[in-house]
Amino acid sequence: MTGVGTAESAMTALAGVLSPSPSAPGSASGVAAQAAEQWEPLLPGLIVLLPLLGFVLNGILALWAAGHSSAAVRAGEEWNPFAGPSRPRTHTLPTLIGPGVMLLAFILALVNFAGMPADLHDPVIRTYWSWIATDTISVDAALQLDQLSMVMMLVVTGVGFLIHVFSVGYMKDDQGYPRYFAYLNLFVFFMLVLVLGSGYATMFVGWEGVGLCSYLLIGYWFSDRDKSDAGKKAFIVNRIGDVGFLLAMFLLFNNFGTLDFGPIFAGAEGQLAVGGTTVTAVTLLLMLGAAGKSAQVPLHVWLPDAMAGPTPVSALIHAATMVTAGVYMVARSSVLYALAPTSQAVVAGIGVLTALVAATIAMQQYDIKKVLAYSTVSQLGFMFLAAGVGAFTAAIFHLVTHAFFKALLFLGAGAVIHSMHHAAHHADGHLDEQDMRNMGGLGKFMPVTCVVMWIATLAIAGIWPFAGFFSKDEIIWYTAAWAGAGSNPFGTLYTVYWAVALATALMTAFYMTRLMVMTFHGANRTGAAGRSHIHEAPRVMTVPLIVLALLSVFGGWINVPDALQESFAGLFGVLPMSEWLHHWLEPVTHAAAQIQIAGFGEPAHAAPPGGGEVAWAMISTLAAAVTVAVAYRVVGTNKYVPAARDPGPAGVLRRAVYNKWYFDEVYDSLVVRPLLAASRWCWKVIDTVVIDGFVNLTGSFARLSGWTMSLFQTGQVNMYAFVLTLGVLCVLGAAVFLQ
Amino acid sequence: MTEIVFVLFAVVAVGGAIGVVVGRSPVASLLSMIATLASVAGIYVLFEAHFLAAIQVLVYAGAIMVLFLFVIMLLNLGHDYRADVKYGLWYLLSLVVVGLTAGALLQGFMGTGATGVRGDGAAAAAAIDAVVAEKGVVGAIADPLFTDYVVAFELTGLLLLVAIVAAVVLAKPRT
Amino acid sequence: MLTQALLLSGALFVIGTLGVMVRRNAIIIFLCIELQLNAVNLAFVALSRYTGIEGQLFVFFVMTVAAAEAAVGLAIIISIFRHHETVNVDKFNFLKW
Amino acid sequence: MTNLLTSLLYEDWVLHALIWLPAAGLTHVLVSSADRARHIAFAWSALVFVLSLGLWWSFSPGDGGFALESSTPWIESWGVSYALGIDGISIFMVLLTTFTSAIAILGSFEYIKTRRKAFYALMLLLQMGVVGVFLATDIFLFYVFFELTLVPMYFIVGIWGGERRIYAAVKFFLYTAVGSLLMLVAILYIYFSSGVDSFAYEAFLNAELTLREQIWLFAAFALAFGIKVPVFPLHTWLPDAHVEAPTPGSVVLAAVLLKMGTYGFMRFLLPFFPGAVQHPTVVMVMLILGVAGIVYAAWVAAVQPDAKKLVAYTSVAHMGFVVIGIFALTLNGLQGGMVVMISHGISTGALFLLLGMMYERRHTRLIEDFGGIGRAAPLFATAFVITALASIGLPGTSGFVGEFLALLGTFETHPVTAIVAATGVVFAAYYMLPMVQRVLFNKLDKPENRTFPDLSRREMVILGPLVALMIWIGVHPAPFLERMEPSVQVVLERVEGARPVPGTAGTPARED
Repeated sequence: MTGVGTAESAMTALAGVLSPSPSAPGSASGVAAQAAEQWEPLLPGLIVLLPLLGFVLNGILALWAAGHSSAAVRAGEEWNPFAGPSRPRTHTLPTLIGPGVMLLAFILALVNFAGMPADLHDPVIRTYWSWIATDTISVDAALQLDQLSMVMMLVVTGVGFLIHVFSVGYMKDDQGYPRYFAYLNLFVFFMLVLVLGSGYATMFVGWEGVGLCSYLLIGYWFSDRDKSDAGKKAFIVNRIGDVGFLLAMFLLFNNFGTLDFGPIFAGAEGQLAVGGTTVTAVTLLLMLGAAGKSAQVPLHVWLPDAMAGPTPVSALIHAATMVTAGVYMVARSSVLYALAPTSQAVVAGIGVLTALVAATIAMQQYDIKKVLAYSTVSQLGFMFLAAGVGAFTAAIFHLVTHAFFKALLFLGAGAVIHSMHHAAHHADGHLDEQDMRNMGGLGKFMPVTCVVMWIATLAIAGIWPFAGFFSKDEIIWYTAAWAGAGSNPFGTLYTVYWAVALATALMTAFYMTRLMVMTFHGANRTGAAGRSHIHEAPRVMTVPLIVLALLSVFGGWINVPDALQESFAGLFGVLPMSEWLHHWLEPVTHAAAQIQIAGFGEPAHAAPPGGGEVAWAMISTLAAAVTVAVAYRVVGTNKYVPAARDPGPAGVLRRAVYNKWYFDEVYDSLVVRPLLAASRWCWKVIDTVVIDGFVNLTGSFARLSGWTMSLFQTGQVNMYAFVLTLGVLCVLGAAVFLQ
Repeated sequence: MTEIVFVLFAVVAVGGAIGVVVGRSPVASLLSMIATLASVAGIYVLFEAHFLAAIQVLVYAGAIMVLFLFVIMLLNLGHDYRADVKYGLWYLLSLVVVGLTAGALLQGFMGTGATGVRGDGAAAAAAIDAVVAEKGVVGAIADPLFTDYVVAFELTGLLLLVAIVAAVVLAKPRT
Repeated sequence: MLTQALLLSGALFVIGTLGVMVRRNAIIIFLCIELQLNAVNLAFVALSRYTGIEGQLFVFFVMTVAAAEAAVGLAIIISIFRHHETVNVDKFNFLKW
Repeated sequence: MTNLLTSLLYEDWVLHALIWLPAAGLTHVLVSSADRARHIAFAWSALVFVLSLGLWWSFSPGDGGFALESSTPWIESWGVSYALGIDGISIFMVLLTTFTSAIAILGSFEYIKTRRKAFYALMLLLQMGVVGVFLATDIFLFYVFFELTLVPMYFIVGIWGGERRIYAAVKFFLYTAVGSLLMLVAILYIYFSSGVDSFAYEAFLNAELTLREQIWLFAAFALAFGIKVPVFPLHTWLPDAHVEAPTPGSVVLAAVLLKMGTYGFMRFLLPFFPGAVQHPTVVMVMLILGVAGIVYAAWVAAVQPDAKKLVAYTSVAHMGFVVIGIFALTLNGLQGGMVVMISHGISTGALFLLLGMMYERRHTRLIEDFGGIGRAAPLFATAFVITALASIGLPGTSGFVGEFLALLGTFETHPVTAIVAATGVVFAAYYMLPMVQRVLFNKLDKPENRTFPDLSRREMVILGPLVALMIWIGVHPAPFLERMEPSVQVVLERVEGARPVPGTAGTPARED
């Protein structure tokens, strides 16, 4: 009967998805609501539901396939994840379903994007069912479509689709193939819930859901202790951030009585004082959540470890989408952040510090994925810097371009690792397939991969006209502009941020070039035995790479600043879409911008020391180009030896950087070990000795008194009579003398 | 006259009781016991409980004590007085406890005594005498026994039956 | 005369008690218990003059129980004697924990 | 559905049937053969569960008072009656009881090998007692059932338990008895001192008590229920009882026996002593104990080598959320507490079943004896992971809805408490994930784990409904929330003294 109830509610939910009930978007202005009514999004629920469907189907297949492989395990076979498909039919259906649902979702998203009117001022909300509702709180299972969620949806489904396709090739030999696609589809489902949720509570569902998928996918090869450790670490660190998110929700609820975006953002300016304690607390707590999810200092430690997952997972989750959820959330809460200048300064500070720390670490790593992981952390720092200085569009812009080129870098690295893996199989002795010291000169063997990765490198380094140039330049410029704004109380601080960001951008160029050179150029260090097995990736992997490479080249053109439009950067006016993203996101961000201008004054357009926007754009792209060139020379002349023979970095500073500034060690000795010790102490001392000691003491007391009494039970009648009489005497005496 | 008789009986009873406790052999104790029982029966008569007095002599002093005597003889018990009495500290302690109990009883009886008894002594005595006069000595007891207390009476009968069976089972040698 | 009878009853009772405490011979202990019962009987009879015939009825019941007790008790003593050749209660203290 | 039920006069007999059918089943089990005992017991408990399901449709929240009320004098001279009733709080507890009892009996088919008749008879007796606790609207009757549950559980732990079963059983019995005896004293005090001549629930609501009396009586009741919950630091009986109890015992213990404590909080403690409950010190003490339970139990759970003990400690942590939710005295907090109770019953019950399955297969409960089970038994691993995630409150599972509401409600009135309690979310991951990892993940390096059989069909039947419920409540909790809301509101308003309880003339506390 319970099953019937569940089925019933599932049916309701399904029916709701297919024919959603439109509801009035928040309590905002009625005029805009009319505009929103004119546009009817096409099956937004289905976009979310498709990946879930994929998860269910792939999940069933995965259990079926796992049943077979577990039978083999029980029969005593050694488990080898790369043993190849024991039963190819477990591969066919997931290959169709996994990328298939993504393609459908992406097409639906594109259709909706095409149909979305540019002047849509209020988000379109589709309510499916009432999720958590009591007398005082009402949280609906509702999706919200607006310009921001549209951008995110396109990135998630688009890049997600490409990575799914790439995975078909990358995971070909894996026995858990259906399970992999089930997890991946589930991840996309939760990510879409995250970006489409119409309130903080709905967002939180996606927020924790993607954390779960991240946990499952990092520990995908769960037989490996290190990998499942990494998954666990990611989940726990993420949960620390989630506590911040939760508390922020509670605070918001206490102030607004709702968790929906509409009423909160509409009422924020009226109800919360600028720079007030509440809004500062809310935004800082949200930032804690964002720091956990987006791997910002000091909660960044999980992301490098997360590289334990399959490389396409790193591309999708730990580069393109999930880790940028924090940026999305800050951008979504732009109104709140604009009301809290202190929080903004903190967000920007954390961002710039993260960018710097991660960039330094990236310069001294040998694991190709670790370099990319720290690069991701660093780029996320840039995004937070942007969000922190109020350039929310710039943050989203960088998020988008970063999704393109970092996904490309990871997938390229995946292609390299895939190839190196085959080499490692045939190499003499152990060969770490991810260590760049074992690579070198791979460009000869993998030309396509080499070229597309160079494109991504130039993009991330900020070389014109690649995507990263526009987005990173915008962040740096906005930092300077707000630093120079008339009444910004943190003006000096912002200037420092600007300088550090600039330096970090150059470091980015350096470490990425180092990665490219160590991997693709110079002499090969793989060893003769393995070398012959290095080959270019199959087409199913290279095609997504090429698509992403195109996006990395042209992706930046969607938001060429007006000031640069007529200069070299806008191809002297040829690029048609000047500040398109900026205008597109205007309905979402303008409220925050208004508040910020009211507080700080207009941003100083000529503020960066030494000249205007065009000048600095030229300076930065030139500097980046010079850095790339220098790095190419310097690193190229370095003599690297294969990892097995390399003693590791020398010198205190190098070692500190190589060991990631000892963050893990510090946490281990300051948090993990004390916590475990305290836990053990609680158990062994408080529980066992103090509480149980007391409990057992009362028991012992009863036993002791019983034992004492039993001494009289000698079995001798005389003694019994004596004791009996003694008792009689007591009673009698009491009766007689105490009357 | 009654007082003198009472004192006589009392002296014999206490003496017999002491004889039971200090008797050198079981048979001596038993004989002292019979003396006590007989004098207590005498005191029953003083309290107009003629039927009980008869029972006391017939059943108690007669049947039960003879049973004891049979057992003593059957087992051919002892002439080992030294081993039979616990002298020394234990004796002293027992005396103290018993003395204290006696003191408490004395205090209780002297303090409240007959006045502590609820009910009108003379009226109750008169009522008993009237019933005895009407139904006879046996009838006075038998009447309530077979009416108000018949359940208890029957249960007592059952108890005796069980006791008889138990005695047979226990005393029967295992073959 | 009631007070005197009660005093006598008390005296018989404590003497019986003392006997139970200091004697080792099971049969004498038994006799002392009978003595205690008799002391109580005496109190019952004496009080029945003041409260009604029920006191005498109780004496009747006590006697019956005493008879039953004597029968079973003596049987037990015989049984024990058969196994242990003694009626010394110090020797059979096996009914303890 | 409702029409069908009405035509059966369902509402007239269902509550009595729920109590007495297990007793009938008990008799049936006792006269049957040992081999058939388990099937008979399951049939009876399943019948009871199916009958209880009708409550879902027949019960309408109404004004939050008792529905389906009936009362027959029992001991008239004391004013004791056999009075039953159900409201939005107890309906879920009853359904949880009938459901988990049936599941637990089904889950014990392979586990219990000895004295099967006695075992199943005791399980049915336990079910009868627990249902009685939740249905009784007469304090005396409630107390009888409350104590009745002790006896079967004592024997279940003491006879079919592990090595230290006697210690655990005695500890369980004495701990609980201490509390409930004090509660008995308190009940009698109210009965005698306040001049009520009846043990009826309404009569006790109307008892006039000074604030001072209320606080003392509160302490006695809170001790009794607090031990049952268990509230830190009265929890040490629970890990021992759980570790030693056989699987079905653990399931019922976790799923429903603990709920008797929090149910008592809501049903008796709050409405009877509104003055004491609103006393800031009293509230503070309860909140601190709740929070301490959350954090402390999570810490201790994290370092347990025995998986079952670990899960036992997580129960303490979960019940801490219920306690703070209740004593936050907000609607969201109370409703959240209710949902945590339901959710904990399902997810922890499922965890104990899973651990029982592990024990049946490997005859060990030590985490270190496992590892890599996910390779050998994927279905088992899937069920385990979903259950563990529900237990740590991942959104989309039942655990989240409850914890979210409880924390939200607590934050409304006691932000600091809520902040500390929210760290329990992290610590939940801190204790659960390592366990999951060390059991299911890592290398399959022990040969005896290679042959770890996957779920049998019976086990899938057991776990399937549990997993489905976890997700249903997580995704669509509205049917639960709306049914409990009016009754929770009544409790809350009684505490706030704003409105008398329906059908009674409520009396707010007299001040000293």
